[in-house]
Amino acid sequence: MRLSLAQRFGAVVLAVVVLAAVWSQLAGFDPVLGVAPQAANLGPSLAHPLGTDHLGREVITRLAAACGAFVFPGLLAVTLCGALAVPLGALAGWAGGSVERFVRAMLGTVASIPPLVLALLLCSAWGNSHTHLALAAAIAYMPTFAEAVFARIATLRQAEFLVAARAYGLSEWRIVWRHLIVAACGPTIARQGLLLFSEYLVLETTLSYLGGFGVQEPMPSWGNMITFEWGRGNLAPLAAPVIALWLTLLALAWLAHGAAEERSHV
Amino acid sequence: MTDAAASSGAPQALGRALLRVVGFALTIAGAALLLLTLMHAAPGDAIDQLPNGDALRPVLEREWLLDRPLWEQVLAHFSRAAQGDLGVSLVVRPGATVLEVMSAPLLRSATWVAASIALSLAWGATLAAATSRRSRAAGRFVEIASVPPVFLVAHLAVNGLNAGAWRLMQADLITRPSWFALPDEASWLRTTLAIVVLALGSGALSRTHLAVRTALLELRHASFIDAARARGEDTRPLIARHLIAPLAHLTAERVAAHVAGLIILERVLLLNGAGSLFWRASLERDWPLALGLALAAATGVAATRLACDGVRVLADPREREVSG
Amino acid sequence: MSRRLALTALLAASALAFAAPVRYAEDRAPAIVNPLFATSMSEARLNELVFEGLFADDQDLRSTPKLALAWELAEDRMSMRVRLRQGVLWHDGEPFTADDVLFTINAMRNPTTASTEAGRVAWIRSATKVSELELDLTFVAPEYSPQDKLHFKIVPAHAFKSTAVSRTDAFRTSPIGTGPYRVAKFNDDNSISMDRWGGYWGTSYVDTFVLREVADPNYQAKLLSYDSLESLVRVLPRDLATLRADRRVELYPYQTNSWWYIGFNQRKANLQEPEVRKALSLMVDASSLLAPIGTGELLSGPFVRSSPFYNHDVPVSQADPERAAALLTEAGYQRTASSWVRNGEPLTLQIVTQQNLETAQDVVINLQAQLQRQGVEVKPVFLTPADWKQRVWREGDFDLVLSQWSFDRNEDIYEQFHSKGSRNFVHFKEEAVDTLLDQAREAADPQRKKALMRQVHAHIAQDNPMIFLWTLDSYSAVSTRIQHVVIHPFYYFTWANEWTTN
Amino acid sequence: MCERLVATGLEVRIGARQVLVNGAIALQPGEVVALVGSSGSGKTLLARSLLGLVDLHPGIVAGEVTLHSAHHPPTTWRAPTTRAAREAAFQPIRRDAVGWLPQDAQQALDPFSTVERQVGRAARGDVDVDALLVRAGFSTPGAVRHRYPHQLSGGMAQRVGIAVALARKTCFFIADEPTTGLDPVVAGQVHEALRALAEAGVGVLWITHDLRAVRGIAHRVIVLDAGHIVERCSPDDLVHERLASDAGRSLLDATRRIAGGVLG
Repeated sequence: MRLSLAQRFGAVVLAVVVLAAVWSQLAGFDPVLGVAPQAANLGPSLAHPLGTDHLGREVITRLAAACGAFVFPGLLAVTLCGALAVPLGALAGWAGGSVERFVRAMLGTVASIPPLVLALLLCSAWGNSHTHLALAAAIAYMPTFAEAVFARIATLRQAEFLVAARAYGLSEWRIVWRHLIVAACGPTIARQGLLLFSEYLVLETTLSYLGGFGVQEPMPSWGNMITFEWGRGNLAPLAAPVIALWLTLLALAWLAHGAAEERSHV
Repeated sequence: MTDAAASSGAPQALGRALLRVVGFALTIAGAALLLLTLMHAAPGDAIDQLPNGDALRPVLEREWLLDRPLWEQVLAHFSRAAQGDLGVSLVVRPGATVLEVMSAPLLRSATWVAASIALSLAWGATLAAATSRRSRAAGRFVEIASVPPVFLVAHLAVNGLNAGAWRLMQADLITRPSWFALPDEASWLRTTLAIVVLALGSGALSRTHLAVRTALLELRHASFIDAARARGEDTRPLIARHLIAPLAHLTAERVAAHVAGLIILERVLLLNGAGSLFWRASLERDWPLALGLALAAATGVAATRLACDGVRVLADPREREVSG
Repeated sequence: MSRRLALTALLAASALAFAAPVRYAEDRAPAIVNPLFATSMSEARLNELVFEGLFADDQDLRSTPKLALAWELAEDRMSMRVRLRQGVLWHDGEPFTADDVLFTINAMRNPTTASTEAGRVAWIRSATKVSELELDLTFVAPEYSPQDKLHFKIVPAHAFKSTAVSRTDAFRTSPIGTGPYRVAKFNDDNSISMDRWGGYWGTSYVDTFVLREVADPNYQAKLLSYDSLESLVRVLPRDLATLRADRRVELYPYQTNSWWYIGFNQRKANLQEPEVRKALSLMVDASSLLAPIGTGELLSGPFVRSSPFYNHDVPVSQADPERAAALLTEAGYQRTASSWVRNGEPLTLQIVTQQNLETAQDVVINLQAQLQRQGVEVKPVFLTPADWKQRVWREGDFDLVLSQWSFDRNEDIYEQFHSKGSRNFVHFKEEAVDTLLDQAREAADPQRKKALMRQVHAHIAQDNPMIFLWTLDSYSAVSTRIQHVVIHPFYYFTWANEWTTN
Repeated sequence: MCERLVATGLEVRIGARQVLVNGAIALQPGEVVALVGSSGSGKTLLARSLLGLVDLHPGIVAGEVTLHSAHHPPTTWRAPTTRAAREAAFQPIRRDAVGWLPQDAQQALDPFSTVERQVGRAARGDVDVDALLVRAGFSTPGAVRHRYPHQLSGGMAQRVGIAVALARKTCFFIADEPTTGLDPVVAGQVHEALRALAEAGVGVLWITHDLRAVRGIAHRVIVLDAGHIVERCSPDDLVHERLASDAGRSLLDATRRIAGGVLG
């Protein structure tokens, strides 16, 4: 699978982000340690690669630790959503007729609720936590994910090689699983997973930026770093999260785009 | 093919339109049930979350039937909502009915969402037309430019504009613009900024640009466009006519994202629409109001999708033939 | 008649000169404008413009007559007669009479109203009307200066159907008061405009006050410098420097009688031991916690330094790591490389504070760094208002709590430190303090009350249920276009009728 | 009235590959020219070049197309030019002079409008749609007038294409394999319509595989092979296999094998 330049860039950035998240989890990053008021607002230097923020905390370690705020809940959201959407999409795509209409009507109902609305309601009623946010994102994004899987399977339903497989007496579900979902839908599932992950990143940083929900100080998030460092006259701790967010979203977009083109060769 | 095939289309189309409207009503009912179930299934003591919970505990316990099983609570709440009684706001406007509190802001927000979708479609279409013949580089640039999320674009826009204008005012180059900082009356330019940012942020522009570009490429190679060109006709109106269906489909797809984007924008730009009201209701656990607004958002999205389906069927006769 | 016309013409002309409104920012616009249900500070400030009490503070913070004109206290100090001011009109033109005062007292006492201000009339046994502008009050216990307790706002009787007023009564959207400003409009951008009331019995100059809701406090300071606001009620410490440097803005102290503390939860075994509490107190260097968030006065007890009850003989405790370590070893802790351990358990404490108290986060973060360096691990938890009520008030599920108390002019700390106090969530119990507090509550003579309270201060400092931190110098910023600005330390707008705009 | 449409020295390239060399053709009113050749020989490309409808890269690199008409001076286009210049130059030729019926007639009709509207729009003025439909071979025009293209069969779509051409009253008409996929009866009707066009004075360029039908209808035959015009002959020469070029002869052998004899 020859990766285009854009995809290679995407893969590298994503790898760095996931590594940073894992590192901060393993090293047991303590968001509060490293507070040194006397070292506040230092510019980037050898000792402090990205400078320090208004409480003297190291910007680069907080930037890396902030990846934990969306990588693990993002993965949870993707798996949750995939676990719901792929079977539903496959069922609708394969069964067709009234089953398809019922499943898609149900999906249409969930799709009418924008993700941010569901996320806010859930965090407000259930309490503001990563798992609730991931659950809300999984439910809200499930229709899009399922529709993509449905579309892919519906087009392949008549494909000859499936008719032949049926002729050989392969059981229905083995066909659907081995041929359809694994082989044909692989790229679609990868693409939707990447899109949902990037949607979760936007959701988390937005809520953390606006405050009240999402990640609260002193836990770091690219969103709340922007809020708390804005207007304090120090550029580095502000530019770092903005650029990190921009690059990661771009990486995810190009990877997802790449996954789509992949499908067109199949 | 007898003549009957064409004329019998009318009652069949009406039947299908009715089916779609019923579908629309079911969608909203489904969305309401989903939201109510999620709210009532919330772990922990709901009333305690309210800032003035203790004062309202007796009233709320009776009203929300908290002692009864989950499905009974949901059904009771749902039947009340079905008759249009969305309850009373608890914290934001205590005592006022939810309908009363949310109607004016909803109207404002609806116009902003519609304007931002129209702008993003127009923007995407013109960009796609301009770049369709050029190489992929242009598409790549649009993709990079429209990646940053709405809150970031809005934050940079509003703070940049204010700081810039303030510097100009200090140097007496301009008088105080009407939209500056926190205008006393609603400034139309401020809402335009919101609409522009909404049409740009969170990948809106790049998704629209991509969708329109693919539709355009398909159309350009369609042989009826070729034939029209061979007849020396101006193909632009024909292409525009055939872009209606894909644009309608795109609107149906993008409306939910624009509603979500508007909630963030109203919060960042201090605009007084349903979005900031919803945010405040969620933050202060004013659940009847939050639920009412969420339901209104779902209804808006479902209604837009219904309208888009209608446009697609009207525009494309082939859609009328397809059953269901 | 012609002289009166000339006067109004003059007033009208002068009004034009002061056309510019005074726009002030609040984090959240009040949901209810009804003094019977005032809960938040933004509501208390707004009520100050719209309503009046029988008495109010003068600029030396002594009670002076407002709606009342004169009063006589009975010999046995068990009752008093109040004569009301003449010619006072409600904003809807109705005359102000004794009925309104009676109605307000009965409404506050009516259980169905469940008014949040009921406590302010608990000391009144009965109120009877003598004539249109005279009434008699009898007290539950002898009172020495009842006028200090008659500052609660009076509402018009004719605006309500009965004394059982509901929270959602329509009055809240069209409030009627006797104050210098009338609520003109609830604008749809959550701002409230209050116009000058022509029929006000006293003088007032500013034409309009507008309450603007700006949820983000960081943005409020920006708006002031952008001339979108004229007054910022509370300036965040981080913005003090920039606003102090801004020539077009003047800073006025606005203390709100509040002080910060770190409370020890005495339900927890180790925090019941005085040595452990003393050791922890000695580890904390209050001045270096205060530095990053602003300036203020360090305290040694539960009163602001300017309060008559503050005992200046009790010194502020200084950080003393060696003595703290000695105390901990005395209590049976051994110092390992990274922490203090007693029978296998390291000394780790959970400190809770409120999420929406921004400066609290900086304090907690600094505190944790300080204690971590001395081997005590501290885990901060930032609670939403709902969780705060659940964990702190009801369950007592915390080790340390960082918060602040704000008091009105009576500075009544009974609820916080008496063992039966409703706000004593640090579970502090000390007989001596209980008896002193009971005596102080009954003490009618102000001098005796002052002496008793100073003893309470000394005792509490000794028992150390809390580390008393500081009163934070907090300021309000007002544009220099507004003159004669005088700000009440708690109610802010008490003397707003003397402000002028040039 | 226009007199002749002449193309000389046309050369078309895709990248470096030459797909049409020395394409030369002249259409006169009332004459049917049959263009035959194996598939991929460049027949459609030559026809499209007459209308400047070649969007390949680099496309038409050499050659000239000229329209001679009685009243005003001839309009010519000489390669190579920019896309915009080409579009402008061919505008009069496309609008007034040449009608075109592409291979898949059904796809060439606007899916969103009815037959009546499409024919009416082509006529640019009021016209008797039924009469045109009859001339194009429909026995009951009323049945098809309100239909949408996706409700027409292949044959019906071809005939609607012809009706559109008739409506435009152009001097020349290019039909690109109008009878592929049609049963013989319907194909016959389409051929009849072409002859009617020629008799009405229209110069027809007819691209076809149906060598047997050429005899009754075409006045001249041009044989194309791999982008080169290899033969210009009369229909009789084709029928009696009197072809000079071996490429032409191999085309005949191939057709005989499939169709069981050219003359059958």
